[in-house]
Amino acid sequence: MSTPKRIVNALAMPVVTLVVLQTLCLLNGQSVISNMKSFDNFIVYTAIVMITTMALSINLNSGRFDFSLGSMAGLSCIIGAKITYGILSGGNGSAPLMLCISLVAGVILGLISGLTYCTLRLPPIIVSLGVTLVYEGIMYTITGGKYVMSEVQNPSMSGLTGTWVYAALIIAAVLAFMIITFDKTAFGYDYNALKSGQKVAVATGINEVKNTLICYGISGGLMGIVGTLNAARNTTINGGQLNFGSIAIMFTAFLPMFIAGYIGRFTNEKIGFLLAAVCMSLLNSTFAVFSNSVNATMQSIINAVLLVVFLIYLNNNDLIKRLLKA
Amino acid sequence: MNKPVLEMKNISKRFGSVVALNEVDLEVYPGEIRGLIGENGSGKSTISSIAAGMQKANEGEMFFKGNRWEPASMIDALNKGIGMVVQESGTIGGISVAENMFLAELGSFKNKFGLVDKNKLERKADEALKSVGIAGISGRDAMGRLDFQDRKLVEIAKVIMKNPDILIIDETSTALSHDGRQIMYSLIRKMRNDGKSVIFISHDLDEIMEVCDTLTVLRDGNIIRTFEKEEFEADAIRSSMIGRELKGDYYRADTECTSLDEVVLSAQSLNYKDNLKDVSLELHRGEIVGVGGLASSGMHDLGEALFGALKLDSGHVICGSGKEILSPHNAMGQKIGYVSKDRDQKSLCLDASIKDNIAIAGMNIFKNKINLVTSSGEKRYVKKQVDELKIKCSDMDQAVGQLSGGNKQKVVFGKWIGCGSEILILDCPTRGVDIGVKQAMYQLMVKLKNEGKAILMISEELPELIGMSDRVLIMKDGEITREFKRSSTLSEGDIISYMI
Amino acid sequence: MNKKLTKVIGLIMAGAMTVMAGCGNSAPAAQGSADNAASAQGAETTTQPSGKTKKIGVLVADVSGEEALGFRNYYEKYIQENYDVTFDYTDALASAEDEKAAIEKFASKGYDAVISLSSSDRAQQIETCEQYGLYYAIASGVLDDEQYEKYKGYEHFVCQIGPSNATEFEAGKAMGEYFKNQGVKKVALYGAFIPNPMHVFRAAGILTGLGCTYGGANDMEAIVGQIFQDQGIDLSKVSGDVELVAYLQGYGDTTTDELGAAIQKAPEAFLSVGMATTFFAQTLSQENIPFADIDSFTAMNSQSMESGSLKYLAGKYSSSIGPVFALVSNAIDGNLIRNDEGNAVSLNQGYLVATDKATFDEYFVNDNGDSPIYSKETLDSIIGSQVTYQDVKSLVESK
Amino acid sequence: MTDKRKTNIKQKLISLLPIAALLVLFAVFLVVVSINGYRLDMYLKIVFNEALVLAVVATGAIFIYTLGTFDISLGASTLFAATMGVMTYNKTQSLILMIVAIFAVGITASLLNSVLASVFHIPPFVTTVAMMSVLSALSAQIITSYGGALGGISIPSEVVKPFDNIGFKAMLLIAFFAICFFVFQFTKAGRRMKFVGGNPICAELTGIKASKYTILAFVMAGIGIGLGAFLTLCYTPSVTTTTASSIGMNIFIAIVFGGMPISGGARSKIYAALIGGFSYILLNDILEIVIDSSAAYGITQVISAVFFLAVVYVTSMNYRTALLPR
Repeated sequence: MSTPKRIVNALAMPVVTLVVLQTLCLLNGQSVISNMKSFDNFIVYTAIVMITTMALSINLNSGRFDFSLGSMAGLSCIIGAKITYGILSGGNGSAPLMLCISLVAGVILGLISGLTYCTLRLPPIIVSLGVTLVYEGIMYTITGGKYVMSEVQNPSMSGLTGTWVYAALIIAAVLAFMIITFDKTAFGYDYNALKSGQKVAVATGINEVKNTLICYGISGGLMGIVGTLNAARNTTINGGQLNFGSIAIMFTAFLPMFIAGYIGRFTNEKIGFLLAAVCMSLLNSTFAVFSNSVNATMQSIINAVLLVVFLIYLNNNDLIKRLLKA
Repeated sequence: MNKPVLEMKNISKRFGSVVALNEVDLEVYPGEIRGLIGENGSGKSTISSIAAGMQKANEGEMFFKGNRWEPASMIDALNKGIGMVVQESGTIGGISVAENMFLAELGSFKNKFGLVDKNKLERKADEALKSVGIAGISGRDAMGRLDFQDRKLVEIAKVIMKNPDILIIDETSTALSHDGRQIMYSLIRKMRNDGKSVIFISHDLDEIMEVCDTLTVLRDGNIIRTFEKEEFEADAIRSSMIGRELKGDYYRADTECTSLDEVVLSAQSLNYKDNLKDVSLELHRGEIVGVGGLASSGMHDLGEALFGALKLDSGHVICGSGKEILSPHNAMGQKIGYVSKDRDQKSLCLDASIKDNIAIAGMNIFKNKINLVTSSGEKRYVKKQVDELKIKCSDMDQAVGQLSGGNKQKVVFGKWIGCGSEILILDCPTRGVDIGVKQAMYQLMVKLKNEGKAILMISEELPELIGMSDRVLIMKDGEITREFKRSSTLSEGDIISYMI
Repeated sequence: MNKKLTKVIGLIMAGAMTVMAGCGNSAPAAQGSADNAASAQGAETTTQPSGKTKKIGVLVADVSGEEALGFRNYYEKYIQENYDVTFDYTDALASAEDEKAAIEKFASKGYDAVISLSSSDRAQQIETCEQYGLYYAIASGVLDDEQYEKYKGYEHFVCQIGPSNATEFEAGKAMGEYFKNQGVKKVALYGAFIPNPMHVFRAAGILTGLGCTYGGANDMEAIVGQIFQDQGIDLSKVSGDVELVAYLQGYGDTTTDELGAAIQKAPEAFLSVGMATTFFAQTLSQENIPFADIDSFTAMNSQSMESGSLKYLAGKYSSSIGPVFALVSNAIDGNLIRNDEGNAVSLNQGYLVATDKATFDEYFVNDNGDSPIYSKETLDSIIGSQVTYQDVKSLVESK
Repeated sequence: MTDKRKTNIKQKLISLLPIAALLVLFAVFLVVVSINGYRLDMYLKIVFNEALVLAVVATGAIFIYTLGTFDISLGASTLFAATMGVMTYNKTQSLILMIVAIFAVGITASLLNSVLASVFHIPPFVTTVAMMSVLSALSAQIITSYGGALGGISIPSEVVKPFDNIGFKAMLLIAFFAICFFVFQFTKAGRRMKFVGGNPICAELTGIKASKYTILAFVMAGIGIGLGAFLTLCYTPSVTTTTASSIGMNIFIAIVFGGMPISGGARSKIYAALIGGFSYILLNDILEIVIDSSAAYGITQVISAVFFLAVVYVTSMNYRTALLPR
């Protein structure tokens, strides 16, 4: 496939999404993104979706199902919020400090999760069930099951998501980090080798445990960022998510992950994540436009239906292509 | 001779309670091509993979060029002078050829920013491929796009480019065509000429006798005997491999082409992608039809197609009753059994017990009056197969994954014979099976033929095709190019030219 | 094998560590309550009416809301210190099954009574308590009339004391009127957890107070009925002088975006039927949008009032659940008070409104620390074997 | 040979471990309850009621897990079935029709999953994610629309009162378990499902139609859902939006706790859900009694998760590989 054709193919998805949704909104007399405020929201949400999807994909691509993403996001940003508040009491620089601490906490939580997996050598899905419960439990214990509010309600935090600039910087930084780490470093090459040929790669001498730990660490760190962004956006963190209350966040990442997989056929997979997140964020902005007529129930039904429809298209598209080729 | 380049002393290796190697000593000298031969599970792959750093011995010590030899991994061993081309695929499909060749050592391609220099990587790979004499493959290519033979060649290049002192080749030639083999043989000769050593592992006695200077026979984790070139003699080697004289016939005793008239299965103009082109054949009651060719000839697809497991582009598979076979479900209904070449992936459920694996196809036979599957009926049914086929196991609840290759294959046979299959499609039935079991399989096939069953045997080994078949069909590029009738004068030389 | 052993030991150690960590974490809490107990003993050594410590289970669905926290503090800190009683709070109960299981556990632990702040299935709660002989009282919200009629004769159903639905409606209406009189033209409305009845009545009240009609109707019954039907408020059905520019409800993934969308429509005030401080105070004060809420007098709301973003608060004080305790306590001691018809007590509590810091502080400070509105002295007047329905009624209605 | 036999005996012993865990937990439970002077008879009843619905739905779900896939919509399906049951009763005043409706809806919802999966070639897991959102959203819509001021919908408690006794429920549980056991152990279908889970390719080449058994498995799960929904209604005759919400993920825990690998296949055990479900509930109740503080819900969850991982670790001791499992 030629480069221009690739670009066209890669951009097709977000462009079509934009056109369809914009048309819908115009019929309602509005625009998907009508002013600066909604643009800010759009970029922030894009960042959240993109990073969550990346965190999910890192392990899922290697066949490791991780239910603990949501609990890592929650716990890491609660730790970040508590420590930051302890140091700055909500003063200037709270947001960047919290972002850093949550990131580090996320990495550590990810590493613990990965270490548990590598030590127990149980199927990752089972380990992640246990880890999720543990992290939720710790979260509950720290917060007493309450919303964390005063720690994250300060001008610095609301500044973080109050403008598109920081979210855009975060997107750029994460994207650059992911592309460099997974496409350019020896770790990334080893990751790809392990992903498609675990047995051979291990026999040849790639250190699987080390590679896996790094994956979990990165995934956790990304969720730390997501947690902070969500905390700033929602102005609260829910500390009382016992009994798998935290896993919902990963389900929202499925649709963008499949979209990213599709776009990734034509371009770098990580760019695919960004473009998929843009699609999801456009949809989200549209929901905001229609918030008076489309309630949360409808939204979740629409999301679910889109997921199924897209997968039907994706899987049967392959089938059709295969039939045509023959 | 001079000092050995590799000394292995008192090497023991256990997998759980299974002793794979029992205090084995092995010495390899410079300029020597050493063959390792033995039945499955004899320990030949284990000992060579220990030398190559793929796994660690429980006991014993090794010396390489006079120094203690403790490789950390395969790549470590390779960099220090011992490289191995492994039996199963040693390459990864999802990444490029260059990445495969430098797997686990991409750290050495870092540029000044600490990132992997892709151009340098691909350049190095291209150079290495060229120097080994492999044309038509570039380091940039996606490994997944290459066929099996090219993958194997990449693997060989990967080892050779490190210029190892000892090259270990484990069961590789079966994957290679004539050309591929020539590349490999010339590399082996070059190694010898350079004063380096080769450890060559193969099931193919003829090949190993031709290639090697010395030949070490292993059995049950022990070294039985080492033959020098002048002592090479097929029967002696065989009997030391199995630890007894082979009694009775190896292949079929008769040389007549015999079968009944009744056609039990016919293929009519089968087309499937590029792999099957207008293939037609007939299989008769009491007949063994052999299908030979290169791995890529389409013959393996033919096996699946006859069993209804492929969605054909056109053509029909009709069985004796006149019914068309459209799915494996249909095929089973018509008493057809299929033994896949890819035994572990396609013919067995490794986690499941011997009992489960054999019983799964025969439930209609041992079910009770009200259609229920009872444990007693099942046990009786399975025990019969285990006894008749002499499957070696602790009990029938043992997981199939724990069995040796030969016994696994017996389980597959038991599954299909037990349920009363009248037609057996056997794809490489003796692949990875040791001589003792092989002989038993051949005798079983003769017995089945005499009972009036029809067998279609697909094989990459010409001797067994010639030795067993009433008719041999040769395939090339998806077409049947020639048919040979059974005769005492039929030789490999007659056939090979139609394959390549 | 040895390796496996090491791992098992490691696991056990890890388990032990968690337990220890857990203890470490709960230790300060335990210490705290010990302190409390000590100070309680110091302050109060006289009143120990019956020998046995009363055990009361509290059903809660919300463990994090401002109001819920206030209630909890009052019971666990104040009442527990001053009376010989222990309160056992449940975890956040998610469903009717959870409520029933919790009651059964209270029963098998030999508890005396259950006070309910959880409303998944109140009928079920009453029936279960009746079955196990536990006294039962409702401290937040009230049964709807039909249910009250059905259960009022149950022997163990002690009382329900709280704002009636009509009171909820009036509270909303007062808020609406306040803003209408301020000359506000464009407002946004947060319906909290509609179709939670409490929130529906408040929302209907706000609409009425703003002088709006809903689907052409302007009386409580009709508006409430339609809101239940619509599962929320349909902006297209609202008409009146004051424009309702945005409406949102619930709290979830999309709330932040909905709030953003609402803010973009530049409302002059953001009216909420509950929980606004918890969820939106930060954003609203950032955007300089004044807001109003029906909540309770707590520190968090005090901050918002001080910063000037919270303009109007209709609230319950945290000690408003004091009389419920008093009645339950009496019932346990054998004085089961019934109303004039001989049924379970059902009393209405009103809201206090603060529109400036001074008023707010008056209620807030009054209800905090050592002298809550329902202080020990006040409660003691309705605790005892001689207390009658009239005593309780007049006290509750006076506050 | 004797060594192999030893290994086999050891394996058998380890496979009995989940049962041992259940017995130990039960003993500890008895001790803990009596030490605290709580009423044992009532507490036993509570445990039974708590574990019952979980065990029933999870036992039905074993068939799905056996096939090597999993379903996270089971909690939502149970909610939806119960919702439709209540609606039916309130429309028709007929207990029979209500029961018919519950089972019909349970089976249909479950079937829809399998049909989407097998007709459109979507991984069953993804369809269940979508199904979960749709069913819970639909139920919420129905419950809040009709529940109005009560916040939930209900049938008169007299209707199901006769069924709310341990004897009847235990009978239903035993009957359902017996049916499942029978199908699993004594029919060709049961055997084939295990085989499909163990190696789907080999199963296909043994003439087993995987799609047929996928559908059958989901039907069995559907029956479990129906029964679970009915039992939920017997316990509390009302349905709120959160009814059955806790069982969704606990099914995973129950099945794994009961000693079955999450990947299904040959080592699937029909009794895993029953054992695991009761063990898990006992464990949680023990911890709840021992750590008797309402601030401790987080800690309780952490300990129970660690215990869960430890038991699963020991049970799967025999199946370690050099590679990290996926």
